[in-house]
Amino acid sequence: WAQAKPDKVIIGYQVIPNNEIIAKALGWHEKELGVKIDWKQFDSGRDVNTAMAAGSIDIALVGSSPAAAGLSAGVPYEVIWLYDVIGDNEALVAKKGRGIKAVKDLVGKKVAAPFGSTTHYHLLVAFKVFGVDPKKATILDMQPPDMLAAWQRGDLDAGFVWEPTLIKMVESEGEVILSSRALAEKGFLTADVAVVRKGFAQKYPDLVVKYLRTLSRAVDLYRKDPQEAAKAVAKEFNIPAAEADRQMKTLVMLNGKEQLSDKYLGTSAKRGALAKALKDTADFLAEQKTIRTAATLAAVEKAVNPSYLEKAMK
Amino acid sequence: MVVSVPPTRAAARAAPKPAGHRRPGLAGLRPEPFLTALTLISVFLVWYAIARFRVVSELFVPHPASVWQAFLDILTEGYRGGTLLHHLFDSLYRVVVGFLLAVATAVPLGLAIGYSSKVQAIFDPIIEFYRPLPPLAYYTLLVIWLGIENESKIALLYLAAFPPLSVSAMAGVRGVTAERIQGAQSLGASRWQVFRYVVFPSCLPDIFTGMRVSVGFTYTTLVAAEMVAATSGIGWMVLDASKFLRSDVIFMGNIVMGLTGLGLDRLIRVAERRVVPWKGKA
Amino acid sequence: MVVSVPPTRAAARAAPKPAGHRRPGLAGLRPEPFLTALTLISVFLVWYAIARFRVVSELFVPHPASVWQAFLDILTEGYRGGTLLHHLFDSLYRVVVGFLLAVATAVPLGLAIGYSSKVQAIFDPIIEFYRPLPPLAYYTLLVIWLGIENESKIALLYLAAFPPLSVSAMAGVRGVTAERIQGAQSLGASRWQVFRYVVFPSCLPDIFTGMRVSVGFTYTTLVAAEMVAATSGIGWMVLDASKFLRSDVIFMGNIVMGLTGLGLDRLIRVAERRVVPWKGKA
Amino acid sequence: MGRSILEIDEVMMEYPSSDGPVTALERVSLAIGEGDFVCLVGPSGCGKTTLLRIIAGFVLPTAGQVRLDGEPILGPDYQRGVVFQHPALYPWLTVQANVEFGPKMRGLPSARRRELAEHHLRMVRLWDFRTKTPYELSGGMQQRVAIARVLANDPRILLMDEPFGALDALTREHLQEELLKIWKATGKTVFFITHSVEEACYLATTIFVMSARPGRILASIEAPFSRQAATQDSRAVKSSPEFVALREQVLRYIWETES
Amino acid sequence: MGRSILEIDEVMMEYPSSDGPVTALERVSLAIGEGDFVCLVGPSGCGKTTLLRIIAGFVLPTAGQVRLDGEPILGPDYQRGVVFQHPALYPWLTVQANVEFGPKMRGLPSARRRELAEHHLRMVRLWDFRTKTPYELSGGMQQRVAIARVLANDPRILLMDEPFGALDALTREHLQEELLKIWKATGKTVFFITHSVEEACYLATTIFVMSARPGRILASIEAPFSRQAATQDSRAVKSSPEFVALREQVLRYIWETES
Ligand SMILES: Nc1ncnc2c1ncn2[C@@H]1O[C@H](COP(=O)(O)OP(=O)(O)OP(=O)(O)O)[C@@H](O)[C@H]1O
Ligand SMILES: Nc1ncnc2c1ncn2[C@@H]1O[C@H](COP(=O)(O)OP(=O)(O)OP(=O)(O)O)[C@@H](O)[C@H]1O
Ligand SMILES: [Mg+2]
Ligand SMILES: [Mg+2]
Repeated sequence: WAQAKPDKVIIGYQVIPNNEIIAKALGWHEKELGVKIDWKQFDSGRDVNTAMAAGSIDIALVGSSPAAAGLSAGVPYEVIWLYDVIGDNEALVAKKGRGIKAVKDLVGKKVAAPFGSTTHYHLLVAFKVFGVDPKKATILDMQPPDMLAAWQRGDLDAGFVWEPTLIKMVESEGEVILSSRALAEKGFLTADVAVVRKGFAQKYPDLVVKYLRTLSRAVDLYRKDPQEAAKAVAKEFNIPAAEADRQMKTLVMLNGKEQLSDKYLGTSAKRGALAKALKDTADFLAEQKTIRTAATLAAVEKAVNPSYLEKAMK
Repeated sequence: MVVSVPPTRAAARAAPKPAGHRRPGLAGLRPEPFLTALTLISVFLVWYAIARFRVVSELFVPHPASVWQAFLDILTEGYRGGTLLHHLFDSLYRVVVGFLLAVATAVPLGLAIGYSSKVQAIFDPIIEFYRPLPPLAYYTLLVIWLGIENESKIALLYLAAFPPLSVSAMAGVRGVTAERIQGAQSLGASRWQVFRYVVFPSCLPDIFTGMRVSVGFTYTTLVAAEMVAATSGIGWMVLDASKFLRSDVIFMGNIVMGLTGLGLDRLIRVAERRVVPWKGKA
Repeated sequence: MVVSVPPTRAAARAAPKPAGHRRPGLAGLRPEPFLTALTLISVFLVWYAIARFRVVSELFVPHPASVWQAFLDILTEGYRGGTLLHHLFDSLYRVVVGFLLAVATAVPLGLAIGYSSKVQAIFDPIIEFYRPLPPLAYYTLLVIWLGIENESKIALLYLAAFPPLSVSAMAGVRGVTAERIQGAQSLGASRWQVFRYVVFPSCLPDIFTGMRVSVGFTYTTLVAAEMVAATSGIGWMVLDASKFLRSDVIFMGNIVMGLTGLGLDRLIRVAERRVVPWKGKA
Repeated sequence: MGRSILEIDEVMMEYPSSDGPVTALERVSLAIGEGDFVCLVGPSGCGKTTLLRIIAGFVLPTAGQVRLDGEPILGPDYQRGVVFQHPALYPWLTVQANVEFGPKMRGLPSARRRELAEHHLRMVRLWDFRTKTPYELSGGMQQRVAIARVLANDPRILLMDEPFGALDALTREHLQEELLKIWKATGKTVFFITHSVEEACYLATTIFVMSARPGRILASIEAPFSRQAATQDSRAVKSSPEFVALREQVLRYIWETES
Repeated sequence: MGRSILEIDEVMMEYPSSDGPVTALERVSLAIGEGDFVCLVGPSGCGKTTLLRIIAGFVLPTAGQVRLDGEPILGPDYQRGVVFQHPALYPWLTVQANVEFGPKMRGLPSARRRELAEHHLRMVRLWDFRTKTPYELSGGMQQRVAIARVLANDPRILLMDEPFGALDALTREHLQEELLKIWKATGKTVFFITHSVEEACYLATTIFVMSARPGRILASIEAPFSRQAATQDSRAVKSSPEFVALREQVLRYIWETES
């Protein structure tokens, strides 16, 4: 175990109300790690991958889709934690009155999703699962705010999107026809995972362990006192506490013990379902010709590293 | 506020009036300030009407009152960890540093390209090639090389500020009359001196035009520059607010950006009037 | 390729040589084309060396060979539903339409603003205000008003193309000498005729400079414009590829954009030489 | 002197400058009759061009007024054609198009315009250069185009600022005679700045002598020669004793100015 | 004529233009001796300015060569100072800074520059205007600044294109005398274009008469007056019968040119 401490730890986060934000809002990380933390906000997994490859950040949140793309492209990081499993906070919404009740009705319609994101992956998975040729629909690349604008004009028939845009679209003549939770149950897991830069993890493994311990504590706090957690998040994001609470309820958050199970990270001895899910995602992207080649299962299993969490949970 | 004013009051008083131009209207009042006010009021009324009669959703066009409220809130309480002035200062710092670095390099290079066909042959291909590249398309490379701190952001703004300056400086050199150059040569000026003492001042009006275009352009790149790994800056604030669909903050941020951009532009116009008083006279 | 050429061959032959300037070197060969070639080769070699010795990861600087391969693939098989030419054509269509619309409106308006303090008082606040606004900050509004088809994309490009044109035209007007205008007035030209027949042609050199800056600027906005709801276009292709870390496609797309942007710029330079042969002469 | 057409009334002109205003004209008053040929002479920098610019309507005087037919002059007008000290031709137009500029602005049909351009370009002997652009002409040629341009526009009053200054003796004499011919045939009023006293004596009906800066009118001298029958040879006129006497008289005024 | 310093050898000049090249000079040959005062006269547009520009080194002739001390001229040089037909002053510099421009370029210390500027601005009687900018001056004043600017730079050869064209008679006479004084004191070589035959006869040691376009040298006439003792009054010189005879001789050549 290396003992030296870095000047600061640089953590890349995204605006998702999960355990990391709870702990961040309460100042737990700084206290636990004992070093200065430089918080960097990212908007997309693409930028996280770039920053990771550039060695500019140490730990970051990234969606499972960009993580699969990053691992396939050889970005030097390891997956060490599941911030949240995407549940009802990402869903496919259809405009009422356009005769769309299920995925098969999307033939000939305009569907939007932010490309490269977890919802984009799930949209394509949905087409496959329900046996629809994606070429028969028009799939548009849009960021959530633009999607909402187009939605209100009536330009779109459906969109696969996350909060808070999701609720706004539902409120404006929208109807959820499929959620990520449903697809996860079918074995197509999407999640927000923690990645740590290999160089950093090797040099300061104890900091990584402490970081994960904090996150697990945040999950426990959320279970025990959701109001307290929501208040913290609300302050952090400048949104009402009720809204924070509502959004947090759509996420599935797991504590450290739970994550070490087969269904998620697994153990050093045997990797869990997350590795498989990342591999599936990578294969799927390769099939779509959006990435050149998918990482092998062995490589993905190697990159999913539960050893830090195991230490943290001891 | 937009009407051009002569350099000094004294001069204005004594300046010969160009005849046949705008004669003072009723009671000697000039109509321009009223027209400007009229424009501003119309824009505001249209906005107000849109918000009042909910032509489009509050999600996209907020009520002026909410924008004002957002302004007050963020001015005093801040937005996610920084007050408005703090965000504004961070952004202005990036813009101004990037712009000044560009002025210090693009103008000399543009002049040199216009002046020497050899320099042109060397640098023109590079500049002309990168010029049309969208910042978003190469920002990734900057992040890799310069990291996610201010360096990459300033570099992006620098690259945005560069082309208008070099193009204008180059065009300025092309427009210098042969007589001015030949006159200096016959007075013993070396090639370098001709450049320094004749070509450069002759190009100043063009350089100022380029600076005005450039500073606006730099500003428009601000949001892109603050898209990656920023936690401060007015561009970041707008972008962040759009994720939370806070249209009041978006509007407020845009107005602040518009006004500060306008302020920078005015500064350059004022500088131009002081530095190039001969414009349009010779 | 970048060196300025005289209007016609015949003229070039007969043109009086400016003395004391570049005398032909060895065997009468001019050095400029070699310098340009040297630059291009150096850039390529640096690239090659970076890729060859893996100075930075293949993730960001791909090998020239992979880029070439991506080019061939996409040229023949296409990228996600369209061939390279199809993407390129879609983008060029948007850029050119946006740019031409801007030329048709920004130039007259810029001239009018420079010419009439009343017009300036009305329009300047609006233009000056929106000029520094980042497209990304107001694109959502365009989507609301114009939808997700080409209209909003072209509108964004139009708005990007506008300011350099109007600023240059305006600066051009300010630079017209009083004698030219007074001469026309004494010959019976009305205010409008002075504008049409004297101010406008006098400003052409500035307008061309503005066009060069503007077309580059428009191009740089392409990625932003194709960020929303696009499924085609070279900007979209680059953005899409960047989401999946396809650095070969990113590089290829950037090179194609750079080259076509350069092509548009050359077109304007050629037009300038034909339209404003008197530049630098009077 | 005919009915007075131009009245310059206590005109004063100050230019602003960093070290206080410069007085270019100090209370200048004079009247010009319809059909007069007025020549203005005076030392370099005395305010001749300034006075012409005020009459042209390019600037308003700091004080005083200029009236045309009793109406104050508030701006330029095609009835007052101007030949500048330095020709301000339009480089984007050919020589012919430059000459046709005025008639075009006034909406004359193109056949008529061409006719006017041809007539006046032949008069200044530049018809062969009609397709050239101004920067392809020599200094004197440019000045001749500027003269043709104004004459082709047939203004009621001609304001000319050293129009023949850049011309060789022969071309100058030729154009002096052409100008006299036009003046006699049309009865135009001419306001003509020159630094050649001989030219002034030959062309003018009235010569005004201005003092050095700040400009004032020192003397107004009547000259008979331009009104004489055109049958007489110009060279003979200029060597006549009356002419030489007038020239000496004007020169004496100017010498006085200097001291 | 001293040792020949400038040799113009079969120089031809064609300007390109859309309708075929225009021949401005056709095989012009002449030699100028060290210390000569050469005046060039000829009709407007005959190629005088073109020849001066070739000597200045601004353009290379289409054919032929100009040699200075036996070396071909390949570019401009401060030893050949130029006064342009239209003054090309720098509007961003004050009058004084314009005059100091040449000395500054040649690295003279600032005290010396100021001295030179003061001397020459006083000579053209514009010292009071030293802080003004060129566009605040009248046409003739600008021309005088241009003359001062070149003289302050003390070139070996003076190339002057109608330098006194925009000046009134008195200022002109004053500057003619100043120029002669400088020429006599320093032994400079002067190449002087003028359209005033009288001026040419008064100033020149050799007068070259050029034909109308395409320009050729028609005649070269020696003139004695400028070499005469400066004690004599200029007005007396100009009215002497010898002077009048020379003037008539030159004029005759020019008349021949025209026909
Ligand atoms: N840049 C140019 N391009 C084309 N033709 C030109 C150019 N400069 C001069 N010329 C032509 O060359 C001829 C000689 O011109 P130049 O200026 O030498 O005459 P000049 O003797 O100085 O006349 P002036 O006494 O009127 O100044 C003219 O016919 C003119 O049209
Ligand atoms: N734009 C200006 N700004 C300031 N001062 C000026 C301006 N124009 C002229 N002057 C000053 O006004 C005075 C008169 O100038 P003007 O041009 O009328 O003289 P002029 O009699 O035409 O002389 P010239 O015979 O040399 O052309 C000069 O002292 C000059 O310095
Ligand atoms: Mg004058
Ligand atoms: Mg000439």
